[in-house]
Amino acid sequence: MKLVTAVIKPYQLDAVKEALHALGVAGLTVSEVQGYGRQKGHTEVYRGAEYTVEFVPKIRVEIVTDELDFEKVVDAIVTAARTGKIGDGKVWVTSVDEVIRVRTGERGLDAL
Amino acid sequence: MKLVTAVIKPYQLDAVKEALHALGVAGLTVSEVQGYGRQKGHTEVYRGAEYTVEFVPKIRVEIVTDELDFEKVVDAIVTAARTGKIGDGKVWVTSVDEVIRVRTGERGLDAL
Amino acid sequence: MKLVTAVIKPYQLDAVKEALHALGVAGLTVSEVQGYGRQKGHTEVYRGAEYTVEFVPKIRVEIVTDELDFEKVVDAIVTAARTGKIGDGKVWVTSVDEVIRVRTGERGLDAL
Amino acid sequence: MPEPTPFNGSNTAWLLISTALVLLMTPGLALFYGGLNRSKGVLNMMMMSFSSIGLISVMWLFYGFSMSFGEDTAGGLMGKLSSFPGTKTFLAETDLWGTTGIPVYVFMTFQMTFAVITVALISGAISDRAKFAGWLLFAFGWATLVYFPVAHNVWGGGWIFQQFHPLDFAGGTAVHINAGAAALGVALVLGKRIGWPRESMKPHNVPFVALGAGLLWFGWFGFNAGSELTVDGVTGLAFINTQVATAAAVLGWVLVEWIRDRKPTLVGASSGAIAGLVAITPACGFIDPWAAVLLGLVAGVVCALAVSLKYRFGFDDSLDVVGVHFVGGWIGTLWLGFFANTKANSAIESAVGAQDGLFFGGGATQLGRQAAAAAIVTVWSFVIAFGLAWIINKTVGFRVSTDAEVEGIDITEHAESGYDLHNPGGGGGGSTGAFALAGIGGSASAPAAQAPASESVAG
Amino acid sequence: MPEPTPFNGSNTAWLLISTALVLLMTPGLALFYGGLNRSKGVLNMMMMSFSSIGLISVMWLFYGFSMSFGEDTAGGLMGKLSSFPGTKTFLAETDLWGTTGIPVYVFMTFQMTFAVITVALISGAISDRAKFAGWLLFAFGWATLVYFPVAHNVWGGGWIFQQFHPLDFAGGTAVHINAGAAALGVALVLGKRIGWPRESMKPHNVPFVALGAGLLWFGWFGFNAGSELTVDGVTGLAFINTQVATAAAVLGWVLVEWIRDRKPTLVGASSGAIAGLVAITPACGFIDPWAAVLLGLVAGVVCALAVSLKYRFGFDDSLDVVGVHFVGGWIGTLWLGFFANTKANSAIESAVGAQDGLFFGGGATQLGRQAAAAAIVTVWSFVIAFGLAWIINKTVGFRVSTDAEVEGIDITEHAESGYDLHNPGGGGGGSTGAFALAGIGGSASAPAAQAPASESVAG
Amino acid sequence: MPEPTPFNGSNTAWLLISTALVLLMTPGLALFYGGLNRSKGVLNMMMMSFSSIGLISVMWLFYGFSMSFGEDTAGGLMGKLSSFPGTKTFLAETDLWGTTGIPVYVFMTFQMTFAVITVALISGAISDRAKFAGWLLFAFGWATLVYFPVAHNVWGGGWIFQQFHPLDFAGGTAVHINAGAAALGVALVLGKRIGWPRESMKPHNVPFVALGAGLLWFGWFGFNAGSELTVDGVTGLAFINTQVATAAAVLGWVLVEWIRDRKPTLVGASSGAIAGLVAITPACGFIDPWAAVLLGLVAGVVCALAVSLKYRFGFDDSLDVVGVHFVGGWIGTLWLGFFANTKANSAIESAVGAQDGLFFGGGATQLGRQAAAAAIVTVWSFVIAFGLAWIINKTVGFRVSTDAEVEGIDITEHAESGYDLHNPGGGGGGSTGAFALAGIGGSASAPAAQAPASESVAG
Ligand SMILES: Nc1ncnc2c1ncn2[C@@H]1O[C@H](COP(=O)(O)OP(=O)(O)O)[C@@H](O)[C@H]1O
Ligand SMILES: Nc1ncnc2c1ncn2[C@@H]1O[C@H](COP(=O)(O)OP(=O)(O)O)[C@@H](O)[C@H]1O
Ligand SMILES: Nc1ncnc2c1ncn2[C@@H]1O[C@H](COP(=O)(O)OP(=O)(O)O)[C@@H](O)[C@H]1O
Repeated sequence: MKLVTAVIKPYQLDAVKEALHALGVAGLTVSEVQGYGRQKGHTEVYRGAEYTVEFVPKIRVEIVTDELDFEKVVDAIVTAARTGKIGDGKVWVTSVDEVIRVRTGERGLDAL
Repeated sequence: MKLVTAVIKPYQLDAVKEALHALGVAGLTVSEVQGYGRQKGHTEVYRGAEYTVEFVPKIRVEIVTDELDFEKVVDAIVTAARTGKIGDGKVWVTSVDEVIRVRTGERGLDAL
Repeated sequence: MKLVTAVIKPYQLDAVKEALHALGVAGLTVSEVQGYGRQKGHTEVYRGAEYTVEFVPKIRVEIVTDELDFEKVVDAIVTAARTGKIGDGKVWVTSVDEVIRVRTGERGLDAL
Repeated sequence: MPEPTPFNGSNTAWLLISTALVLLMTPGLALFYGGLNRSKGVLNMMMMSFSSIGLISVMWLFYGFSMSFGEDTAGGLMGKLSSFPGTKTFLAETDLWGTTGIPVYVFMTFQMTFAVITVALISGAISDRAKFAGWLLFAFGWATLVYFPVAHNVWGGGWIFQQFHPLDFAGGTAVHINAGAAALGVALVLGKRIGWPRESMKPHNVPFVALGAGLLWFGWFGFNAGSELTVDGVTGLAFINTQVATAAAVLGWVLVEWIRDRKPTLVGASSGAIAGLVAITPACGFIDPWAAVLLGLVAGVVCALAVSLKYRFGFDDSLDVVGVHFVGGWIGTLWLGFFANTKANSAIESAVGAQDGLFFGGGATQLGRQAAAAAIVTVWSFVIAFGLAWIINKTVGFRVSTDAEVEGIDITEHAESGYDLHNPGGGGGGSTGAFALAGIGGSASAPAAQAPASESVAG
Repeated sequence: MPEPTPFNGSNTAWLLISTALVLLMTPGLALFYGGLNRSKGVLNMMMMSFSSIGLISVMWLFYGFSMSFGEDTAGGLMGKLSSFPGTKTFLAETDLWGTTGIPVYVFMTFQMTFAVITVALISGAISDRAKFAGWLLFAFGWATLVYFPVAHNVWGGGWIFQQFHPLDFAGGTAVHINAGAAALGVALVLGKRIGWPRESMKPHNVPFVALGAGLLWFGWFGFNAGSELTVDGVTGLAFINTQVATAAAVLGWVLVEWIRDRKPTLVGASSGAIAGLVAITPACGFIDPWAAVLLGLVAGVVCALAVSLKYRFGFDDSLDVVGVHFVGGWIGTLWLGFFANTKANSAIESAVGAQDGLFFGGGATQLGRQAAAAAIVTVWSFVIAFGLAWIINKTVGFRVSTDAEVEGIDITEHAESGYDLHNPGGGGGGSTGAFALAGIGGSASAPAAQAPASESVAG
Repeated sequence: MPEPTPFNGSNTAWLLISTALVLLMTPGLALFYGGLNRSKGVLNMMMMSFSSIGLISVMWLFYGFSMSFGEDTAGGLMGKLSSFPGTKTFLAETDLWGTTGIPVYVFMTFQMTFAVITVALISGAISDRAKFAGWLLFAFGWATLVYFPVAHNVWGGGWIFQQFHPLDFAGGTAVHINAGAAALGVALVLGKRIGWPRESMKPHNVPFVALGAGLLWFGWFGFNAGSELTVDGVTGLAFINTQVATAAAVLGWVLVEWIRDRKPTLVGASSGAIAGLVAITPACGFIDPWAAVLLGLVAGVVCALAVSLKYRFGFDDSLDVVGVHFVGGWIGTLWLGFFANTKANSAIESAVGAQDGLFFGGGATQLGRQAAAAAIVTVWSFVIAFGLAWIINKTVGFRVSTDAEVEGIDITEHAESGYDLHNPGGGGGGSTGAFALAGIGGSASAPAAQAPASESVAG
């Protein structure tokens, strides 16, 4: 089993969700994060003082999926999340030893 | 070492915490996430327009634990988090290469 | 490739960011979490009732880095995040199978 | 009603602005209660106040005012409905209220705002669990069966007034004891919130609590000093007493917290202000400023202790309507039995037919009368409130389902939620949070769907 | 102007406080609009209101008041600029307004606050996408070309007044229809927000919406009852009508939601209040209370339905200025054609030269006049607003870039963001969120850099 | 004091409402300051304002009013304590203030609210780091040793008044310069916040800042126009000047931001409003409207620049009390030396014994007097504030520990936190955040523990 983690631009989430839906991905978990990288933040002023905000709001999407599909999932995300501008984000994949559905206790693929 | 990640219903967190406490789990880290899956969100209205909110608030619990105990941890979580209703969540387990306690620099089991 | 995850005290984030910058880490992702462990929370009162707040605000830092550098990254974080007081946090390392830069589709080291 | 006197411009101007001030108190209360509540029920909490403004105002125009201030009927238990029919217009030169020189409509609106907030006060006891339809039924019934007649009995020259000549300058008995007793009744019927008292149910927005208290304080000057109806020395007395008693009550409440909890809180300071305002309400025009300071101090201290009673007795008076309004109302009402002073305000004897308090040589008579009137109102309000709530609960249902309560009443009863500033400050960095930017607040439905593309000149 | 009458203290006191009340309405509106808006544009929304206060007040002093209330010129289309030059001082005993006994400056300031809020009202239609510089230009131009002259035509005894003798007690035509028509024009020019109507653009802070509505309601008493200028029976009538019509409108709007959406909302209750206040504005001093209740109910129901029109026709009137102010203004204006009643207020005939409404034996004459006046103002305002916006957009530019709109207008136009309480309650636990504690809200620049270490006695 | 005149209804009504308006300013200030502050100290910030209301009001009743407005003593440095003992009652027909026809208690309460807010203003300089006990001691000491006597010197006919006949209509010297100088003193003693100025310490809730500014603006009409005490032409002048000067100041401040930072901000607009209100305060009843506009513009521009001084000199005047109140107060005070105009208000000469300003043929005399009076108050206030703070810090301690400051003063000093709307909008989706739903805001203690199960009729 694999865990696909994607850090994307907030505005792209809708597109990514659609793409995964099309792939038949049953579920996913998202959370808010702040990114730091090539994409620079912005500047704010407060009574004459300037502040540079280095962190950029991003959305982290996590999907547990099986060995075979994960490449499809990755491609779907990368395509849907791409705007071509700096800051589009990263996707990384890690191995999952086991996954359980709390409601039923089912394990492995049945839990997805 | 293993990392047990659980996405559960917010209201179940207390129960899960108690269960883990009983197991002697020394620490854990929680964060807020939004889930998407079989459980549907809800509908809101604003001046005659209806909005379907697909994402459901969930809590993510992360516990780093050792090879041997992790099954106990998983079972404790699954039992405590279960309400039997759709949306109870998922638990997944990944392998951890190394863990360090910042304060002391201790590594491995001593770091937990 | 490795994923280094660190749970640290919020006030130490600046120091950690500097340290990683010095190491030439190109990017990272942070998120807000609540920690539970040896460090106890605090107490609040509301109209005569006392509430013990067990969870402590922490920052989670995630860095995807390559096999070779990750030890340096870990050390840098541990050193920068340390205050010597209980609650300094944990750092753990997991293996990453693949990483992709959304904007370009580059994979592996080039994606960082 | 007494014979008419000529129209008086400054009295009228003062009562007009006082009316606006009292009207503002209900949104202020909504904010105060809303902030004290958990975030998942803030809208329902505020909605109960806003709906009172809507419902009670209309009821008042059509029959409430007549029931409260019409000519005696039913042995003084209420006023004649035919006295001021809402369909008739009162704009003649001679349509002035008593000897004040104020148009009837101005007095009618002033009193309207009192009816509105008294009902709204009750809602604080039943946060996060009351069906909105149930609340509206309750508001309608309680106002009709309790507030309107009680106001007649205390202020409209009704039975209680004739029997006991109680002193109640601006509503210690008619408003606060009345609402507090009702709050207890309905809270008992609805029962405790799930998880109470084990779980933390802390205020979700303390600045709102403080701002709400500030707006209430501001509006209360209209409530108290306005109740003199005319502009004169007593108006000034009522005004300064309101200010100093409230200030002292803030100190009193904070002091208790400091000693008991080792920490003075802003919620405490705000609550102390309300306690002081409540306690001075019946007394503001009848006692000396130094006695007002003392009263405020006592009210602040006692109410700070009283709000813990609900834990001892195990009733979930969620936002402490009983501990603050019921207890504070009683303190102020009895205080007059000790400190009422005809030298400060001769109307005590001339208009109300009451007497000096115990400490001013009047003996215990007035104290007894105050207690009697307050006790009658307490029972009257509690019994009917409890009965009404019980019937509503057994019929249309008054309490929401457990699932609804866990998910949050704002979503389940009102299909909306208080805030959508998800992760404001996006990492303290100031930009709005990722989720908000992601616009995943759901996607619009039908109305949107049927919307054809419109030409945008700018696009 | 009519011959002067002696200074009147209570009239002046009443108009002074009424002026303060109306001034408060604009910050109240800023809060109402700000709360209805998405969090990423709340500051821009509020900034449009605050800038109106700044800009319009100064314009009013120097030439706006003269254009609106100066002697007829240009055939009554506007007032003479030389009538009240801002550089001249009007403090003589005799510098009183008409027969009110009120100093000119007091009346001037009272009317100033009307001009301010009328302009601010428009901003609700163009949230999240208007360049701030464009807004200022628009405000300047529209006030000069539309509001000032229209006010003269409706209230200053100008051409429309002479032609149609329309009844507009406090501004249904001059303020709400006027602002609503302008809102439609500028919204059409600016086009839709990105993602509208597909995406959810729900209010980000509903308690703000409710508090804003509460402050508006409070201030509106000055707006409506103050418009009588003097203190008398009609002032009381205008006051009670404002209260009961608004209350009824709350019920009306909530009722529609309950039936249509099965859920009554706080945003609905707040919007209903505004709809009621808008509708009663032109009528408050000219109809009976029972007719006011009816008017409020109708306005609440109709406006609740009208706000969906934008989806059908596909124009993004973001915060429903058209659905509430334009529609509500028309309802109240026409209502007078049916319910205006000289028995309630003889000034209808004596001062305005208007007639009883259809239901009071006056025939359809007044109804026609009301419609004519409202129609002229609608066209006048819409055409100029559309033209002005179009020119501004083609020249300096009125709409922000797509990237800026996506990132959020607060950041891109104002370099600030509404909130930095990232994860308040840190896990419900109360401490401030990790990011806020981390102080990663950016690091200060230059000014900080050049700061030498200061000695701290405490340090 | 002058011989009594008969009671005056409209003057009294106006001063009563003005008093309520000024009282509202302190909660407004709490919101303004609270919003400007970081979220982890918002409650402490507001608590400092609310505690001033509580503490100073009571002090004022018992001896403050006598010290400020009692008969001269100590060579005019203060008033006799025996003049208006708090235990005596002043309700006789003849207990009117001077020639105003206003009851003593009304004037006493009006001035009470001035004392309250002046003390509260200081708190903005020491956010996030002052022990609450230390603050209370400071408030008590500074009010007694500085505000009360200074008010006597400037308004109570005391020594400074006799020496210099300074013009200060509503408190440029007595309130704003006074509070600003004290703020500098206490800020120097307490030292900088940890991380200042390197770290971002941006406002945590800008809508609160704007709303606070709006409430202050509203209340300020009572502060300024109320200071005429009576209702007449000058009241109207003070009112319009307050409005137009403030409006111009908003434009001025925003203009500076636009040019310097290329971005106009809402915090800037709000700050500009305060700067304008401060500057017009001493001048509002003594200059012409066009001069008021000019004054506002200047104040807006200068204060916008002045708030950067703290970075240059390295003192942490956290919320810019010095940059806005001290600087703005001086501007308005000196402005009178140039623009004071007896034609606008003859009282300048008749009542104050002052002269026309430089530009009105009065020469430099008045300018010198204004400067002298302001300078004396500056030194008086700064020296005592610095000394008091220093002593408090060395004895009971005035600054919190470093750990406490890092964790957040709300938690450590008040055991509460501003917000518990953790992740409001749950992913923009509207439901309350997961943590809030999880109810992990801690579990209740003792009181809860001892609570027996109560019967719930509904359960
Ligand atoms: N090494 C890394 N580890 C974890 N997250 C990273 C890393 N590098 C970048 N990110 C995340 O990816 C986001 C986009 O990266 P950035 O360098 O800004 O643009 P791009 O990926 O297009 O070059 C960052 O905001 C951050 O959240
Ligand atoms: N494939 C997945 N990857 C990551 N998280 C998932 C996945 N499927 C479900 N989840 C998470 O689990 C939660 C519950 O899943 P859901 O399908 O709604 O109910 P159930 O698990 O009872 O069938 C979701 O809200 C989501 O947060
Ligand atoms: N087993 C664990 N799994 C995941 N996170 C943990 C674990 N133990 C501790 N943590 C995190 O580390 C933080 C610090 O741990 P704590 O025991 O309080 O202090 P220390 O690490 O200095 O002993 C906790 O707040 C929690 O977020």
